[in-house]
This record gives sequence, structure tokens and C-alpha cells, in this order.
Amino acid sequence: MSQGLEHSLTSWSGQALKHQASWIDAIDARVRVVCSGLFALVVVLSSHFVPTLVGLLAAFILVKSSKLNIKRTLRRVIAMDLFMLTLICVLPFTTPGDAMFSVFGFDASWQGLAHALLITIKANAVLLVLFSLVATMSASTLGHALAHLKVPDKLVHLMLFMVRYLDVISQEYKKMRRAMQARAFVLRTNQHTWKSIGYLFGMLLIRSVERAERISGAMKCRGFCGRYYLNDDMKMRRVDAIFGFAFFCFLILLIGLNIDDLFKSTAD
Amino acid sequence: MTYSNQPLIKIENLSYAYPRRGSVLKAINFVLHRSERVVINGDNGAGKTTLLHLIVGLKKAKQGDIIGFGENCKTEKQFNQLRAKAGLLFQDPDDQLFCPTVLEDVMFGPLNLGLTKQQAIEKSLQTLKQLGMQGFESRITHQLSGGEKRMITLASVLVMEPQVLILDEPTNALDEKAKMRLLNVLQALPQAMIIISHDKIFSDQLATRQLNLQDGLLTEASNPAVAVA
Amino acid sequence: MTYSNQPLIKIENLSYAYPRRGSVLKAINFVLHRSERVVINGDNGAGKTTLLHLIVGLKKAKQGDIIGFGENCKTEKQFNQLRAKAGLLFQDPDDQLFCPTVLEDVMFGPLNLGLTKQQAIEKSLQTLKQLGMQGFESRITHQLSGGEKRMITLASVLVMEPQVLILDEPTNALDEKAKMRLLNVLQALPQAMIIISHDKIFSDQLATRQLNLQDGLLTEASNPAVAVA
Amino acid sequence: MHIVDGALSVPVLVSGAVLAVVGVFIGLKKMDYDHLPLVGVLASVFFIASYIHLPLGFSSVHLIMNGLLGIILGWVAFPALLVALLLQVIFFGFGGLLVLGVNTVNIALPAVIIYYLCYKGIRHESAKVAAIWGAIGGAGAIIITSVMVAFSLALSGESFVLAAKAVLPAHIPIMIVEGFVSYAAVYLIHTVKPEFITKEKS
Ligand SMILES: Nc1ncnc2c1ncn2[C@@H]1O[C@H](COP(=O)(O)OP(=O)(O)OP(=O)(O)O)[C@@H](O)[C@H]1O
Ligand SMILES: Nc1ncnc2c1ncn2[C@@H]1O[C@H](COP(=O)(O)OP(=O)(O)OP(=O)(O)O)[C@@H](O)[C@H]1O
Ligand SMILES: [Mg+2]
Ligand SMILES: [Mg+2]
Repeated sequence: MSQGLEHSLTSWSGQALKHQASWIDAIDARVRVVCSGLFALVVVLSSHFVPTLVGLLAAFILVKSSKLNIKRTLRRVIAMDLFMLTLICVLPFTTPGDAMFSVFGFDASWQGLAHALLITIKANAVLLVLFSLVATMSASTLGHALAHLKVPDKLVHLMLFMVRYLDVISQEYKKMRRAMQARAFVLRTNQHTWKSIGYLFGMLLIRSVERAERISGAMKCRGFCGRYYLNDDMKMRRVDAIFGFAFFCFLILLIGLNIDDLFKSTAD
Repeated sequence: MTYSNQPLIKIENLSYAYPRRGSVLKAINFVLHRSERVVINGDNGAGKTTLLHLIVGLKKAKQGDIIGFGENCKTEKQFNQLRAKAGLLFQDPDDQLFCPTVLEDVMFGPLNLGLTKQQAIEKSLQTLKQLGMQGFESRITHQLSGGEKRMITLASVLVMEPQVLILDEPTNALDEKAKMRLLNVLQALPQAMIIISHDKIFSDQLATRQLNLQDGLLTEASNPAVAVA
Repeated sequence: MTYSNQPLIKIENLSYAYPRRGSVLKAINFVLHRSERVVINGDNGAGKTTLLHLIVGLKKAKQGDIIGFGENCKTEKQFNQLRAKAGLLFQDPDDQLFCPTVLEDVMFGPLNLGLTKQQAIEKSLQTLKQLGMQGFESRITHQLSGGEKRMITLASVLVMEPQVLILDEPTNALDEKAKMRLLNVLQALPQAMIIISHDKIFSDQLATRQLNLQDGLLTEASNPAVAVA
Repeated sequence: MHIVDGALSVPVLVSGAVLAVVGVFIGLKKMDYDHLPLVGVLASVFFIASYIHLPLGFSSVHLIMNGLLGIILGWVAFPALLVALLLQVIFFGFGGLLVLGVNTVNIALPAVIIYYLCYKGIRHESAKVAAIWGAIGGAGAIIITSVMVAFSLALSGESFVLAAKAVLPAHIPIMIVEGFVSYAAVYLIHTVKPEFITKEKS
């Protein structure tokens, strides 16, 4: 099951995935990060269908305008939605409320279904906005943006190191896995498999530690004295301000929709 | 080994391209007969390693057939059977050695083939002895020298009793002494072999037939060595 | 560069052993003079990389002296100064390129030497241009090809204006074209060099002097290449 | 393991975020700039662990290995896992953005607990004994993680209680697999490069 989904390192491969250029690429990375963060906050805290649906709609528009590869995006979202599907199946039965139908004497409630759907919409909206605004920038740009947003220095550099070496290490992993395969190794549900994978993992750790030692050496060779530098020249321009403002207005609208609904529900 | 005249491995019309690159292999044809030792020459990046990985199904060809021991291999299961009969030695021994001790590493193949632990141990010790590596069984793989590592990887392939040996630059990173030792061992083996080697002296002594891989095409080598200016 | 007759680097009686191993280097003596290009040959595991790492103080010798630019280096601080003048190119470019983008990686050294950001950028761009790598500055390091990675590591060492270049198998994993390009670049550089290379053609063209490292001993290579019978 | 956005209640989200910030803060305090390459590279290895899918009957599970990560990194597991989870959300869509705090705590806190539990055992001079402690750590981390996931769900509302109850048994197979895999990994490290785990890290 999982093999068919976008759960493989090929989708990472140093984040070298090409995507079509769009106007979203031109917007400042910090603005994109902040916008998607606020969007997640507003949407997740919404308690009604209308604002979340509007949020989802906006997410679709962003996906469209960032020219994401639709197939790839769908695969990633579906991976999550399979999990949500189980929730949709379970929640109606565990939430008390007006009976929809009943199975083996358990009543499925409309309220439960509504709750499950609400969660699904929220989760999808947040992910789609993340994909279109943040995942379209390279991981190192993201790191730089986070540094500008006052995320602790060490955390940013940790992320950059990780982004840098994920690819190197996954190559090593793949080579070793291939070598095992070439000796007629097949993954099964038994102790031999687990032991071999454990050895593989341990060996990967050791090789990585040795690599880290060499990296430290290389840093020392270039006069490293406990400071990392980022070459950051991010400037806010008019487009960024306009996009940020428009997005902000939209979020205000979403919040407003929440309150509006509140009035309605109290009026009932 | 009762394949009278049937070729051990036959490749028909094999093509391969990495994503977002030009094609690496273009319609390769190749036949390996019994007790042949075929050397494939080619520049760096010519696609030699890719070809070997395709043969044992570690990469899947977009086009073309690989017929191993009479069977046209398409599925992972078929390739898995092929891999038991065609042992591949990797370019970098470090990629192949992942167990803590030598014995465990050599045992890995036989265990995959379904032998019991006792049988696997016996067979591994025997193979190590055959390669003159007795006494190494409890050594730690990670701490071996390059030449020793190469010998152990060879043992771990030979222990599976393959009918074909596929060697990807076996002399890579070996010093002269280790190279001579390997040459002697290989010459004494009965298996058919496909060998990649940049080492002219080594391959000339071993080969019964030489091929060139260039621009994605596999051709008979007429003039074996052209030095670079 | 005003070291008239003084050797740039001098090694006296250097010995080294890894824990739980026999000794790798035994009382090595070596002198590097100005504008020399010394090639060190040796089998795999002979200890060549170890020797280079000892020279720049990444490993500390148990015994022996390293005299860099007239100063006997013992402390980490002294070695730190030595490293600014003797640039080491690592065997695996992936170990050396640890910054997200090319420009940041090249700038890393100059910034550590105390240059301002503006100066560092200017100098880095200039060095990249000198190596014919202009236009690469905003590329992401892990997406470069092997040859490009090698050139960038060279840039990141050259930008620190070392007086000695120490190259650990610079042609490793390069194809012929990239190799020729590197050879041309290196031949045009004025720095003294210590080079490890398994590539005879490459090292013969570059070397002014060749040494052999064998059994922990460093000796003059009398006959550069002895073919195996 | 990854809880998605929108499922949890606000108090749970907030307390998760606060705990995560505290944990990350402690982790960053304990991590020198000199250690960055090591931590970065190790975090990548654990990131890759989540791509290793092992078959289990008709389905498959992927490794988490947070126990082993905790044993090796201690508190530094917090920042390492935070970054790994952040990358997973953004580039693969696992989990969610606002639940990042909760998810980080659910995976990193067990790692730290395991660090203190197995600290002694893992440094035992016998490789076999150390490996058994590794197995305990590997399996234990999964137990603690699944209990915490169950709690985050159950605390978010009555309707999640059943789902929470299902979390624990669902993780028993993963626990067994991780135990065996961790055993082998620790055994290998102990025989090949013992100084890697026995070495004191500040
Ligand atoms: N995973 C990959 N993705 C994209 N391109 C690749 C990949 N692996 C190899 N290549 C490219 O395919 C070509 C053939 O590679 P291959 O490793 O088969 O060459 P080779 O003949 O074995 O070379 P060498 O002598 O260096 O081992 C090279 O140009 C290489 O850059
Ligand atoms: N960290 C280490 N711990 C223990 N032994 C080591 C370590 N690093 C290297 N060695 C051993 O020391 C010897 C010399 O290693 P070194 O890397 O210096 O060789 P080399 O001449 O550079 O070889 P190559 O041509 O493969 O690069 C080898 O036998 C190697 O196994
Ligand atoms: Mg190859
Ligand atoms: Mg070396």
C-alpha cells in the first residue's frame, strides 16, 4: 500500500524536484512562511464549516496558481487522507448525537460525521497551502527565511545540515540496500529480516558518524571558530507587501466568518 | 550445471535512461556462454555499473529483455531467483559489508537462500578457507583493509554458489599484491564471469573476450587500449 | 611569500598509529619547498590520507614534529594558523561542501579569517571566476555533479589564498574531461602542492617530485611505475 | 504516529507546543556548534529510518527508531526531531503544522526518557547486554510514544477515546519490530565502534 504513495526518498532526492515557475516564486520567502503559519492558525481554530471551506477554496486557488504538479500533490495528500478516512469511519460512532444509521446496535451520528469532515477539510487546507507557498521554495531558502524570522540560529543550521546530508546518506542507504538485494535478500516478517535491517541501520549510523568527523575536520581546515554564517540578502518589495496585505485581509475575512456563524448559532 | 548450449545470460535490446538525463544504454545485445570470462571496458560514466545492475534486476529496464538461465526475467520474483545464480560484486566493498563480523556477513547470502544457521556457518567457513581467508571469521568487517574487504565480499558472493560471477571493478582500490592474489583466485574459479575493470593488465590476463561500452553501445573491442593524450 | 630558502613545510620523525591497530606511519621525514609539486603514491590504506590530516593537525601525532612556515606546530592554535596557509582538499567533496549554496560555501573560509561579508563575497566571486565557475554562486551544493563539486571545493580552498595546496585524490570519481580541466587549472596555479593520486597520467603531468608511501615509510620513487607481470 | 492538524483541542495543542519549546530549548543549550555536523547527520539517518518499510503480515510498518536516537543524542533529540518533523510536514505532508509541537513531544520525550533509562545499560562492556538494553529502549520508546499519542487524542474530546484505545494495540507489532531492529543495531555499533556510544557527550 505505502509503496504506491509518495512515501519514498525519490520524492526528496535533495529536493531537486523541478516545478514550474509561477508568480508565487517571486514572493519573499518570509512572507510565504508567515502567511502559511497564520493561515494554519486561523483555519485550525475555526469552529464552523463555512470559514474552513473558504480556506480550502483559497488553498485550491493557491495550488493552481503555484502550478504544483497535481499528480504529485494528490499522492501526498491522499497519503494523509487514508488516515483521515479511518477517522471518518470511527468518529460518527463515538460521538453522541442524532442517529444517522446504526450498525450492530451502534448508532452513527450526524454530529460525528460532521466533526470528522471538519477535521479532514482543515488538515487538507493547511497542507495544500503549505505545499503551494512553502514547499515550492528550496529547503535552503526556507532555512534562510526561518533565520530571518528569528528562529534560533542553531536550529536553522541544524536544518541546513540535515537538508544537505539527507541526500548523501540516502544514497549510501540505497547502495547498501541494493547490495543486500543482490544477495537474494527479500524483506519478510521474520527475525532474519529485522536483524539484517538493524545491522544495516547501525552501519549507516557508523558511517554517518565517521562522515561527521570528516566534516568537522573540513570546517576546521577553513578556520572554523564556532560561528556559522548565512548569506542572506532578503529584501521586502512591493509585491511582497501587496501579497502579504491581501492574504492578511483574507484571514481577517475568515475570522469574521467564524464570528458571523457564532451570531447565527446564538440567534437560533 | 546442465545447460548444454543454452547461454547463461542473454540480453536483448536493452535500453536505459536515468530520469532527466540522456539515455545511458541504447539497445544493448549481449550473450554470456558457459565458462566465458567477458571483460567490459568503458570510460567513467559510460554506464557499466548501470548495465550490471540491470542484469540482476536492481534497476528495471524500460525496454528490452533479460533472459537469465533460460527464463525471461520481468518480475522481482524472477530476478530474485536470477540473483541467487548470478552473484554480483559491488564496486565499493563498503557498500556490501554491513554485518559486524566477517562470518555473519558471509552467512547472510546462504540464510537468504533458506539454509539453516548450522549449514550456513559450515558453508561460509569452507568458502573462506577456499579463498585463503581462514581465521578471518571473527574479524570486524569495518576494520579490514581494502584488499581484505574485497576478498570477503568475494567470499560472500561465492558462498551462494552462483553459476555466473559479475564483478564491478574488483581491483578498485587494491594494491599490486592484493590484485595478484585476486587474479589467481579468479583464474582458478570455474564460473562464467562478467568483469568490469579499468586495469588493463588485470583484465587482459583474465578475459576470454573483451567488449567496449561507449556512447551507450556495446561493441567487440578491436584495439583493446587507447591511451589518453 | 618571502620565505627565501626556508622550506614551507617540514616533517620530522612523524609516527602515527590508530587505536587497536599497528602503526600506520613510522618516522616519516619530508620537506616541501616553494613551487614544488610533490606527488605521494601509495596503496590503499597505506596511510596517505592519515599523513595529510596529520600535516594540518586534524589528527595529532603521538611523536614527531610538523614545522609549518618556520613554526613548530604543537597546539591547536598554531595548527589553526597553519591551516590558513595550507589548504587541504578532502578525498570526498561531500565532506567539504557543507553549506547550502555554493557562494556560502566559498565564503565560509574568508569570513572565518575575519573579512567582512562584502569583501568575502567579492573575493569568492573572483575565485569562482578564476576557475571558470562563474554563474554557480547561487546553485545548491548537493545538486552539483561530481566534477562541479570538485571545482567548488577547490575554489573554497583557493579563496583563502593558501601558500600550499594539499590535494587528497582530487581526480577521484572524475571523468576524463573534468580531469583534464582540473589538470589545466592546477598547472596554472603558483602554489606549492602535495598531491595524492592513483591516476598515473594525471600525477606524471603534474609532479615535480614523486614519493612512495609503503609500510609506513616514505621514500623517493626511483622508477615511477612498475608494471605487474 | 503523526497526528494531523485539526484533530486536537486547543489546550492540548498549546501544552504540546509549550513542552516542545522547553525541550528544544534544553536540547539547544546542550548542543555546541561543534556538534552540529554530528547531530545534523544523525538526524538525517533517523529521517531515513522512516522510509524503511518492513512488511508485517499483510501490511507494513515503517521504522521510527526514536529510542535509539534518544540513547545517542539525549536531550538533543528534541531539536533534531523537531527539524525532521518540520521537513516531513512541508515536503511530504505527514502530520500538520500546528500539531508540530504535540508531535515533537510525542516522539522526542520518549527518546529522552529512554536516554535516562538505558544510559547505564547501553554502556555495558558486553555487546549482548548492551544490545538487550538497546532492544528495551527501542521497544520502550514506542510504548511511551503510543501512550502519549493516545493521551493527546483522548484529552481532545470524548469522541476520540475509542481511537485512543485503539492506538496502543495497533503499536504492539511496531514495538516488537523496533525492539529487534534496535537490538541488532546496538549490537553492531558495540562490536564495530564501541567508542561511539560509550564516549561521553556533554
Ligand atoms: N542515480 C542516478 N541518477 C542519475 N544519473 C545517474 C545515476 N547513477 C548514475 N548516473 C549517471 O549515469 C551514467 C552511467 O553511470 P555508471 O555508474 O553506470 O557508470 P560507470 O560506467 O559504472 O562509471 P564508473 O567507471 O565511474 O564506475 C553516468 O553519467 C552517471 O552520472
Ligand atoms: N578512524 C580510523 N580508525 C582506525 N583505523 C583507521 C581509521 N582511519 C583509517 N584507518 C586505517 O588506517 C590505514 C590508513 O588509512 P588512510 O585512510 O590513511 O589510507 P589511504 O592511504 O588514504 O588509503 P586510500 O587510498 O584508500 O584513501 C588504513 O588501514 C585504515 O583502515
Ligand atoms: Mg561503475
Ligand atoms: Mg585516502
